[in-house]
Amino acid sequence: MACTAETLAAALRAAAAVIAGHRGELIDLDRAIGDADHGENMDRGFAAIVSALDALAPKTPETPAAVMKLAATTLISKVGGAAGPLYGTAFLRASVKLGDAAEVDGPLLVEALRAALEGVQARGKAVGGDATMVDALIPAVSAAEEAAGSDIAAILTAAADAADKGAESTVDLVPRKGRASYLGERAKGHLDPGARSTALVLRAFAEAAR
Amino acid sequence: MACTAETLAAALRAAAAVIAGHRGELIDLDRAIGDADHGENMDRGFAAIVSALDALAPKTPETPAAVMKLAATTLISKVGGAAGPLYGTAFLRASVKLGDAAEVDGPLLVEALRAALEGVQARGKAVGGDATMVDALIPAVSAAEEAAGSDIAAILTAAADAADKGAESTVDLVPRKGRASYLGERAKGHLDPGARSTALVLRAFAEAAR
Amino acid sequence: MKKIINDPKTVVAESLRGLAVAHADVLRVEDDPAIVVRVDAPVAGKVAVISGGGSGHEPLHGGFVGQGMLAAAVPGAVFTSPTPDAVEAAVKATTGDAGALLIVKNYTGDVLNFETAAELAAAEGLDVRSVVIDDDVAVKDSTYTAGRRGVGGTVLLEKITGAAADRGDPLDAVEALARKVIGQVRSIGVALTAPTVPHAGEPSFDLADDEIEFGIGIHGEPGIARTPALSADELVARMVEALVTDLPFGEGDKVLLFTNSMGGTPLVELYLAHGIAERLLAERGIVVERRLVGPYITSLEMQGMSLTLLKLDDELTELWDAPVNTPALRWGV
Amino acid sequence: MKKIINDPKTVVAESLRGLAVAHADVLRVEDDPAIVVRVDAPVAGKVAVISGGGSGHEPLHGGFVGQGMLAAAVPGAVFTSPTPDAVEAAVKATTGDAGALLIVKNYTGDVLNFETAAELAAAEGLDVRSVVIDDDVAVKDSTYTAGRRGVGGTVLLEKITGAAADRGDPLDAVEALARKVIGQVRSIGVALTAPTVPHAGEPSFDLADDEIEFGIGIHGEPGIARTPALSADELVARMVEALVTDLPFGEGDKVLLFTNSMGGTPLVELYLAHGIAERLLAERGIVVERRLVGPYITSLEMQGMSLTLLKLDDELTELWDAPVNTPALRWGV
Ligand SMILES: Nc1ncnc2c1ncn2[C@@H]1O[C@H](COP(=O)(O)OP(=O)(O)O)[C@@H](O)[C@H]1O
Ligand SMILES: Nc1ncnc2c1ncn2[C@@H]1O[C@H](COP(=O)(O)OP(=O)(O)O)[C@@H](O)[C@H]1O
Ligand SMILES: [Mg+2]
Ligand SMILES: [Mg+2]
Ligand SMILES: [Mg+2]
Ligand SMILES: [Mg+2]
Repeated sequence: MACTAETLAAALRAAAAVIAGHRGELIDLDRAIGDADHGENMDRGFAAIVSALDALAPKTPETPAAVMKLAATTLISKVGGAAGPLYGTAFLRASVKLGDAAEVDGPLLVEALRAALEGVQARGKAVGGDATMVDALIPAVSAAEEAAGSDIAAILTAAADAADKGAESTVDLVPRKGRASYLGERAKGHLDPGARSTALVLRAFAEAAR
Repeated sequence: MACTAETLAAALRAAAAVIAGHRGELIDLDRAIGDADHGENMDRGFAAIVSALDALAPKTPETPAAVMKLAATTLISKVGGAAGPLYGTAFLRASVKLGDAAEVDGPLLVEALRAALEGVQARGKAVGGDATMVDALIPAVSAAEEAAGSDIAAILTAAADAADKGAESTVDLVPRKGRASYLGERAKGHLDPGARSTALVLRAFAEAAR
Repeated sequence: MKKIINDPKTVVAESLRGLAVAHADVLRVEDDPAIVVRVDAPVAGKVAVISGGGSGHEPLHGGFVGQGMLAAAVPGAVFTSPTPDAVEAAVKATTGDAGALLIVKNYTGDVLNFETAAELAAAEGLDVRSVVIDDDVAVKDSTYTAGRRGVGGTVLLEKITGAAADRGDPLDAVEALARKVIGQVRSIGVALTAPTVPHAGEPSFDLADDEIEFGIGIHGEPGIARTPALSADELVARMVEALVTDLPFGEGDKVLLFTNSMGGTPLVELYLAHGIAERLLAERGIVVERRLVGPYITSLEMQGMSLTLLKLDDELTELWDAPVNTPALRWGV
Repeated sequence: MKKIINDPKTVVAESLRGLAVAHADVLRVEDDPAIVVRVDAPVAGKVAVISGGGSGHEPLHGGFVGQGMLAAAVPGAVFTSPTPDAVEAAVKATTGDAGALLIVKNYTGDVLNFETAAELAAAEGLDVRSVVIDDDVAVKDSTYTAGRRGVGGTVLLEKITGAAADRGDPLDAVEALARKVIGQVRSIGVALTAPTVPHAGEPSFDLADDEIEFGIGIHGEPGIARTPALSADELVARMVEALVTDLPFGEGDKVLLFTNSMGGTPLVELYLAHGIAERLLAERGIVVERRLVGPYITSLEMQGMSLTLLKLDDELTELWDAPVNTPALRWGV
């Protein structure tokens, strides 16, 4: 099954529900090594995406790229903090990559994921091992690239599985970007909230694609 | 045994030690229904009396009245709060009553105690039943008057015993003077800190007189 | 207890040292007895407005010493009224022929100690008057209590009488003005947490996480009622109700609204509460013409707030607006 | 969690309403996106100094809007940097031909959001520069971290650049001045308790009754080290040591000493700490020429304090002394 504007919108709504359900968990993760707002920020942003989609309903933006762009600009203008510009850039770069395709197939999806990762890294300057969302995204994109021949659901499932593992890996890292970096060694033993939310969003997309 | 300037000074030192030992208890009593300073205030004042006596040592003021006056002015200038002026007035009135006697006998002691009570009431306008130090002093003075024929130790012991009971009686009262009065019914069930300190001082005097 | 202190016994003295060095342009601190005095005192021909009380309510009173407000402040130990000799020292350091007005908050200790000090000063030939401020509507009338407490209204009283003194009003006029202000100012406070007195080392009362104390003073004494935590809307509505029905304040009245933090309540909450109070007063047709928002009369680190309403007229407004140059209030200079 | 709020989601918006009504003579608040703007903005021919960041640090930044300081402040959600469109709105509301200087505290979120906003504004033909303040010596250098945080120095930077803008300095000069201030200001903070973010509902960290966090920021993140509680003398000595060895500050240097409460620390403790810091600096031959003491950059109700040292010269001193008329800082007017 390929991904249309409608299915992408549905996936975003699904992601919003998942983020809302994990709002408290993400706040707690951020409370331990940051400033206790990541769950609130993400929830505010994704709820705003749902509102933006609702405002257009019963219409949906015409292309998957237009849906992604709507999500990106909503995140940029509603989330704030570090997560807002980083997620916003990821979504924006993905949307650019999607071009005017009416449907997203496996290879295009993989390209969009790669673009998202590059966007986050261009903006935030984090590399793998810095204990950020990048540690969820890098393995996710690699896994997606390996699964590029499969269908969208399989690609996203592979990405989500890898993102989960990547997020887990941040527990043992000393953060070098973002707020957690101020804690140095003291941040060890904690899951990075942005890596966790990245894994959650990818999982929600994968589930929605089934 | 009659009471000289020296024995009075010794009694004041004994009272200072007792107050220091009950500092925490008096703070806790005041914390419950007041502002948590009565133990600190009394301790500061009585410690200052000891310092004032030390500063004169090896001399002692010539008469019991002079010792009392030194204590009174020290309390007035070191205690503050409600207790400072009230205790200060009590001691001052007692000192005036002692006149130029070289020794205090039973009847004079009883008169001095009565003068102290009258001083507190003139200054603080509290009557019996208002749940203040007056509720320890009134029965103490009555008991002293009944025991007026006995020796000083017996008079003070009778006064201290009565003061203890009087202090206890404040537990069931609704305070109408001082800070505890702001609490109204909520102050019921609590011992008044000033009544307790009054009983402690009288007990220390009684013990010192033995 | 965690505090930035060395020793509970030296907290006030050490703190005054910091105040003195931080504001040497405005005030100086004298030791033993400790008093805070305008740097240019005594100011010839002008009434000295003097106040004081237990410490732990900062910036009250030391932070209000300076041109256009207090000539001197007399800080006692934490939550303990100062002794008469300290008050007397403050009077002597600041009072000339124009005399002095003592502003006394209505607590037994303050009243007794200031009374004695006033007698001592009078005995030295100084013209000293006292007024007792008792603006706290939470306290029942004085047949049953020591009388209403002096709380938030004190700040406004000190500013307004200080301004009158500064413009050269004679003592009779400053005293009359003080009585007028006292007659038309009312306050009410609430606490969300208890303060910890340094020498006590433990919080002054225990509140569950879903309880607040309504009708609290500024000394960590429990309030008139312990109630379940309320939304800001409900809480402020109750406070405003208690205030306006007391004086009463009514439609068309011009007022100064003073929204005060008890110390530990952050400004983000305080402004939120202030906004609600303004709205509720507007709904009643009461016109807020001046306002003061911030931690000005506190109870150590206690979380909570108080609202104070002062009925204004042209004279009071003019005196409120007059220049003031103190550590905690400064404008027009 | 006990707070004077209605709903965690509306705290900032409701608080801004209170700020607006309390200080209508100085500022106004615009909604959606929320910005705080000088009442007389845009001021023709003058650079607009603009700052912003997460809320919960009040009076920073909204309390510093007004003549001689900020043209606008952009408040985000509690502890969350504002979004680019909000910053852009503040720029548009205040910026004329003289351009704007954005003061950005060094946090990933602030830097990224303000960067985007600056690009958006530049695209509209406005001359907008940004400076990033990173004065917190507790943070290791940026190979290992997001770089030093912007903390107490921000207040001084906003005052000084605001004064330069007010006297008509061109944007190049205001920007250069900002970089100079950033180059010679350093801060260090400690926490005795944790703040509670309204939407989180629980304290940001747990500290035992005998522990403090040394090297804390202003967002409730734990510090660089948890240490046993210290006496004020020891605590302040460690803080001063961390500061003076960093820039370094040395004998004969003239400085502004800013002793800041993190919100919940009462003034009695803050002045005590300030006095110690003054003494320790004097012992090192460092000359404190100006000081600021109070809660100016806070972390909600967190107990704790920070010290900030700014090396002064005649120009900076003059700009510090220049008139300012904002809710939280006011003199010379
Ligand atoms: N430079 C960066 N590059 C990539 N991700 C980052 C960077 N800085 C922070 N992050 C991510 O952002 C997350 C924090 O987001 P959030 O809490 O919403 O913002 P803030 O840190 O401003 O409070 C971190 O957990 C981390 O994954
Ligand atoms: N009007 C009064 N008459 C007699 N005793 C009083 C009066 N007011 C207060 N007291 C006594 O003073 C005690 C409190 O003293 P203290 O705590 O030292 O002063 P403060 O109340 O000023 O903090 C009360 O427990 C009470 O016994
Ligand atoms: Mg965060
Ligand atoms: Mg007491
Ligand atoms: Mg007291
Ligand atoms: Mg944040």
